[in-house]
Amino acid sequence: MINLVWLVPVLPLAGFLINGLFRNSLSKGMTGVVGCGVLLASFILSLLIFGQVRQEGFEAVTVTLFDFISVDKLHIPFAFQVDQLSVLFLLIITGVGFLIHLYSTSYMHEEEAPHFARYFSYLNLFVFSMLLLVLGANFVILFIGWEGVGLCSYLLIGYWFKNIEYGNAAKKAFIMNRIGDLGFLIAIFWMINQFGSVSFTEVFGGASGASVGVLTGITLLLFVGATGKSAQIPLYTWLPDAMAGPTPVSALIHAATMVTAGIYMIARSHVLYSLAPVTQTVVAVIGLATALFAATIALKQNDIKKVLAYSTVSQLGYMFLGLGVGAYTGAVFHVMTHAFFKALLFLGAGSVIHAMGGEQDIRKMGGLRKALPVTSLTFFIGCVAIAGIPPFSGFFSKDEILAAAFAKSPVYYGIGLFTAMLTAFYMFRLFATTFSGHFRGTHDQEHHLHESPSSMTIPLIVLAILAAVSGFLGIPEALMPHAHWLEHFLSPVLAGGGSEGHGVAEISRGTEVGLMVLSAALALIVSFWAWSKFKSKPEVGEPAGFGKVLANKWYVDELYRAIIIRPLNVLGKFFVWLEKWVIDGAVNGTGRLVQYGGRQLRLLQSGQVGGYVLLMVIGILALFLVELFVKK
Amino acid sequence: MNAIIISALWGIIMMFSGIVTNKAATIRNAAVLGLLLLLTGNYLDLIGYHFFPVDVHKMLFFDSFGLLANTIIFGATLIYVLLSGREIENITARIPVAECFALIFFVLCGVSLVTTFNTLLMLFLGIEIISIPLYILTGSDKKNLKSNEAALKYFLMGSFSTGLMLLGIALLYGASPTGTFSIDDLGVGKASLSALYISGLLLLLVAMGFKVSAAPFHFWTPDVYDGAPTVFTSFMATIVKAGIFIGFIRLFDETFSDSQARWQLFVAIITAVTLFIGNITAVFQQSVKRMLAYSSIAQAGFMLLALLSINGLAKEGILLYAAAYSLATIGIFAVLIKMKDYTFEGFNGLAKHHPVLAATCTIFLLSLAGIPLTAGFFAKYYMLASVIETGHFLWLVIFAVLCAAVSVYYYFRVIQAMYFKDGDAQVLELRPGFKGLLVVVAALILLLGVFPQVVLDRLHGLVYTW
Amino acid sequence: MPINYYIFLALALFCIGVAGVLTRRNAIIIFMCIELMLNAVNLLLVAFSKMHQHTLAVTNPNAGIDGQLFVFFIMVVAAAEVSVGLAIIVMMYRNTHSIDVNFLNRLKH
Amino acid sequence: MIPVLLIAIPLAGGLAGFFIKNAQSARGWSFFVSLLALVVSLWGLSVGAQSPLLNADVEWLPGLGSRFAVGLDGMGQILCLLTAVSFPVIFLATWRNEYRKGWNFYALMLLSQAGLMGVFLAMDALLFYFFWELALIPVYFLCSQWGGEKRIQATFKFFIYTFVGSLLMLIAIIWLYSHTPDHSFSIKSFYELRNHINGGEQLWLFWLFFIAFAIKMPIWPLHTWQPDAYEQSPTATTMVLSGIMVKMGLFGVIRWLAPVLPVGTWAWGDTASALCIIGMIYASLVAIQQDDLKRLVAYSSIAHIGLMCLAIFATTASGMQGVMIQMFNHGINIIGLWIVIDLIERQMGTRKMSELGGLAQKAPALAILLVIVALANVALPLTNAFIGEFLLFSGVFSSKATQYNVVFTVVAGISIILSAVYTLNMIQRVFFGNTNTLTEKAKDIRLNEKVVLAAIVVLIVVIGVYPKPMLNLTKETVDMLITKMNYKL
Repeated sequence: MINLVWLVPVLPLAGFLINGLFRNSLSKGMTGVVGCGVLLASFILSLLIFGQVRQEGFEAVTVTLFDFISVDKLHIPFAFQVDQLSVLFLLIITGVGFLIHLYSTSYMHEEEAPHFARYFSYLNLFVFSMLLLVLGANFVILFIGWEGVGLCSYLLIGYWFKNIEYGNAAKKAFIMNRIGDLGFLIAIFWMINQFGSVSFTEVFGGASGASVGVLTGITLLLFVGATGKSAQIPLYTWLPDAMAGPTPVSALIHAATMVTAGIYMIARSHVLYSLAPVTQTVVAVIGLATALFAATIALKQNDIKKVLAYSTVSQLGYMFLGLGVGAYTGAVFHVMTHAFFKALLFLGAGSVIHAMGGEQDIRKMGGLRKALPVTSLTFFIGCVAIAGIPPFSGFFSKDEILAAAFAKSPVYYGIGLFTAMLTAFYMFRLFATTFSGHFRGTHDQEHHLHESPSSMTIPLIVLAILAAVSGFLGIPEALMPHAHWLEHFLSPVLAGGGSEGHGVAEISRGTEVGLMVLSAALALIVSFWAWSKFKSKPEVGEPAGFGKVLANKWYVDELYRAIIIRPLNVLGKFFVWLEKWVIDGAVNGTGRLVQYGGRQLRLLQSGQVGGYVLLMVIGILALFLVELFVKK
Repeated sequence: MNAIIISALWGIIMMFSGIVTNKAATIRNAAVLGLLLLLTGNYLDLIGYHFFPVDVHKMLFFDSFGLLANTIIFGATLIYVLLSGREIENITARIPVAECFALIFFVLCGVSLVTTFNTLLMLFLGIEIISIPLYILTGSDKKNLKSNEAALKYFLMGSFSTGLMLLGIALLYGASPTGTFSIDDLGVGKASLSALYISGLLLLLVAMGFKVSAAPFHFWTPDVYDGAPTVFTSFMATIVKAGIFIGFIRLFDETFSDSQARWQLFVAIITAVTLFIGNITAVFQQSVKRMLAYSSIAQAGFMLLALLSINGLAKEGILLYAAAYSLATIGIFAVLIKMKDYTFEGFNGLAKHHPVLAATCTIFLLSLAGIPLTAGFFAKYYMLASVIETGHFLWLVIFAVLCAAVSVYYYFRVIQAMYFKDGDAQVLELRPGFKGLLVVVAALILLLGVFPQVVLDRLHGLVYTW
Repeated sequence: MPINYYIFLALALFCIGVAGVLTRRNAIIIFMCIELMLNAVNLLLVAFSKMHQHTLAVTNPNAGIDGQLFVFFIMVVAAAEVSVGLAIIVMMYRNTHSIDVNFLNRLKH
Repeated sequence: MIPVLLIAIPLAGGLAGFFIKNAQSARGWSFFVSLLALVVSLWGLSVGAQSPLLNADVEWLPGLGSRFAVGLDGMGQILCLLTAVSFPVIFLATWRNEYRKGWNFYALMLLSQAGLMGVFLAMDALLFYFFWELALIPVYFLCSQWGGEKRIQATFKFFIYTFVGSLLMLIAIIWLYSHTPDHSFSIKSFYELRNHINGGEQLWLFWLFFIAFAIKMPIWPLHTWQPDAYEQSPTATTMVLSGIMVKMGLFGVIRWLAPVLPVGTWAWGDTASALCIIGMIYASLVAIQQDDLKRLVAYSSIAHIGLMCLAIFATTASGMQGVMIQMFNHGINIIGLWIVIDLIERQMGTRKMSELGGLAQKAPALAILLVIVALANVALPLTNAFIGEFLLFSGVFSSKATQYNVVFTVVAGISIILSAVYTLNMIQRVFFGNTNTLTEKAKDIRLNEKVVLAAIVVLIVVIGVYPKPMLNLTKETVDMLITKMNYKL
């Protein structure tokens, strides 16, 4: 069964090829069936594999397909690695992926057949790349998937290619990812140079032998890659713009799976990170900063998807905080729960937008609870989960990270907690303004309001359930000993760097419980306050003062434009000038010089015999002078 | 010996053939016949059959180098006569054709003296026997003021250079230990390089440089080549120049080889100046004829490289260069004569109306520019190689190739005009034979360009044994 | 009398000739100056031949005879040049009614 | 045997082509001939590296110590395959272009192919120089006969520029020849030379060679002929120029410069590398500013070639492997780009991106194929270029020949990002957005173009997923080169 693991990514690939090549002949129905079918198939396959992996004492298996690159000493096989971590991600990707495919079949129904098929082929291609990313047994395969998902996100963000704005968003996403990828790539070269290999086993095996400096360098470069892919400071600005894509895409790529690739990669190479404390601090600080920063921005956003986007950035920051403080399991745990509730939220938002006929501004919504019961209920569950209110999933995962952060330093904890409260606040602001109060949209919008079809609501419900209960996979030691199934499950992979074990152990059980109660209580209070604050009188006007700064995302985009894009453009223009007038000018100048010389020299040919003879005589005298004065 | 006597005799015969008949065709055929005789006679000489067992008292020395040069030169003349011979009749002032051919043969006689001289006396006589008929040929278009002017300029400056040459010879004679003009004895060891010797050498260098139009003694060339009837320009620019060059090499190789270190610098300077002036000035010309005049100066600059580094490669090379250069230039001039308009514009669109002319012309030009696959490439290759072999004067080599790049500029102007510019080039009537012959010449150039062995094999053996 | 005197005299004559060629405009006079140059050379040759006779008499009796021979050749050639040259000048005169070389500038550049 | 055929077939075919006097049949004929050449080169791949069929050596100029020696080693295999593949593709892609006196056009194309083959096959320095020039002449005529309105000046500049370079190279070749003990031009005695000439001489000889090659590649700042030439040439010729001819420069460095003058190469390596890197960044930034598609691709090509040249001087096996495979990839990809541009120009009558837009709606197939080729141009994984650039960069990074390897890698890496910028700009400005009055009436591509582009795409993906055969092909060559280049006096 394990040896069939290659089928898991190949099935979506097949789906991509079928939908892509026959997009003009296939009917929408067929396309949908193919698109979802392959996903379902690989989900089932993943489940079977999971069944094998979860048995006790399972050893990681490497399935080599063929020899990809082999140059003198360097051998890079095209190989997959099956272990607990990758299988967990397999399940998340295929599972959530399938739900979102299902959801898409009706969400994208207005598209004409060829574009519908294009959409699904892109989506399948994405799943394929994502699976490569998590299955790869060495950094190169990982990188292939890494750039592959980047490409798919580019294609899907720019799916409605008629709109130049969307195109720009897609471009921005791709290029910012490229910047990160460069870091990743250099890290790979460094590994090749250092360990002579890129396969996980060999690199991690040799890690202990390498100097801290080298490891710090490599890990930092890898982290640069992660900041690009997982939208951390300074490379996060593409993610909010990426909301230009269809909502299911945002749910799948920009919430559930792709953006968590960075976390996966670092968790995967935690061995290196555990040996590079400097990098760990950097990761933690960057993560924390991003979490806080994004959360503040989310406070003032009025586009329903933008709010979710920034909350995604903020949650990702959380995960990096977890990685930074060594709570690898916690981070992965949060990845999972976040995948559930954030996908849920996005899909909910999608259903809202669907109902509102494409309207995304929450100020024009309100009171949708009556019209969209299922959506609003599931959305509410999502909000509760992300806000970290027990016993919903977000509480457990977030709390594990916070506990580990506290163990490292209370400052981390403090900021983390504050961020958590902000999260609760803006989530319930969003919920209240959207679903409660009275409707603020136009009349025909109100007229058209309707609950989405079952193919959309079913995924919502499933995800809602998952978001509600998945937290119980990781009940903290403090509450119930040996109930942390996930940690137990992942221990074979992550125990190597298992610093979270002692990380949590440092603080006494009492304090940990105390912290939990504190955070839970604060989350509850803040959520209720926000809900009551906005349900009756939502802020509809333009924000002013500091709110304006937040609404304009701290003017970061403007900053980048000013300090990076414009200078490069100026430089380019200067080079064009240089090309024309200096470099090429020199070339053409030589030609002109020769011509000019010709025009002048021919004047020697005066036509006068006397002149000629004179020049001859002068020449002779010159020769004699040379003979006299040049010593040989 | 055969060549000298046959050419002289045949010259006289031609002169009187004018009395027997005045049918141009007959006379021309007679000339062709004479040339064939010359070739065979010379060839027999080469392989050791001497018709005239005259004791020349070491005044001439018939080595294979000279005789081979003769062969090339006579062959070139034959092609020249076949290609453009009948143009002599079209010179505006109707001059008797017979005389012209007679003069051409006398020139050949002079050339064969210059290629085989063994005393300065013979060199002097040869040069004069070449020059004096040329004065006449230059002025043969009597009613044409340009022709007159060219003739007078050529004559005055030519005889001036003769004066210089004689002074040089006299000084060398004074310096010579044995009191003879024989170039074997003139060579004196570096120990006794008297002022007489050096100044004589310099004056000879100048005088010969004048004859091969090396700067700064080239000033007569553009005017004379421009003014003379094109058919004779072609003759002067190729055959005569090549012949004198052979003599030039011979003189400096035999006489001054042991004082090479002393005069190499002068030659280097002259070469550089020649290359520079020739190429740069050619760039801005409007008339193809005048451009070719300057290009002949530039080519002379390249041939001077052989003089700079007198060694086996140089001697092989100069012969190959003579052949390649003469063939290409004769071909170009043959086409040029057929053009109504000698300016570059005159060639516009030639390819459309006369593809054969254009194609052959292109090959000639490529050969002059020294592009591979044409004889010109190997000619230039030998010149460069010979200098590089000496190990000195690398700056001159680099300078030379840069000049070669410049030369591409003006040669390709013609190609561009023929192929890429629109226009209807006016051409005089063409005989099929003419086109055929052009093709043959072009083929010959390509043959030399791909398998120079056919000539070089002989050279290699001969030159090194000599 | 030492040979140098002859050399200086000949060179002086030669230079006068050159100067003439440079300064005069009349084709005939220029030509005469050239003849002067040739004669200077003749003088020099004869002088040298005598010198060689003196120095080399012991080894070979008729040494240096070539020099005097050469002189005759020069004379002959000069004569030939005269004939051609004058013909050209005459032809020129026919067409332009002038033999001033400074008017010879149709061909230039 | 095989090398001779590779040269002879296009040569004979081309010469015959002049006499067909009918564009249609000439086109068919030349297509057939190019296919024949392709078959032969595939045969050459099949016979195995040790086969005697792969070499030919006959008397040519005994007097000069030069022989007609041609041979196919790994690098020759790859480049000849590239040449052999490209020409049928080019003919097929430009099948519908009409040329005045077309038969001459096709004949000259074949002649240039013969010249290129010769360059890649020559095992004798003089022969190499011969073909080096011969490849140029037909291209000169092609460009200035059938090119754009400023064609004559542009082509002429190109010709003189390259001619100067090659003459300098000729001097160097003669100099080396005159220092070979056995007075021979054969590549073996040239490889022996490093024992006979000291470092000081190698220092200036290096530049005589490198200038020639740098002009051909081209390397900044000797590149200014290229954009004009590409812009003005007929697209078919542009494909030859950019797809194959620029490889002559790289090839020259690899075969005739680096192994022959190891000390010079090693001494000037950093300088040359610096030039390459400046060129990469410079060209990328200029490419971003371009509005004309042809110029954009021209500058991007400068950047890519710069990277390859950089990797040569890194003197590492992986880098050299990268160069080998990337020479092929770059040829394929850029030809693909030219085909697309040609299609657009023929339909819309313009290459200005500012006048285009929204083509994706009108020509989806074209859009998709272009996107794939463009992605290969930015070296996305699973495209052929990724393999190449990955090896190139890792070669540069792990270079022992310079102490600036990290700096080089990072700075050069920036060009990866920039390449993404201009490539995506191009895709967006040409294909995305709304149609305008011009692009309203655009139609999708016809079958033959679709086939060609599809073939290219297949090549791109296949090499990108399974590069092993290609890499094995050049293994011996690379090892030989590296050992020769690591020679120190």
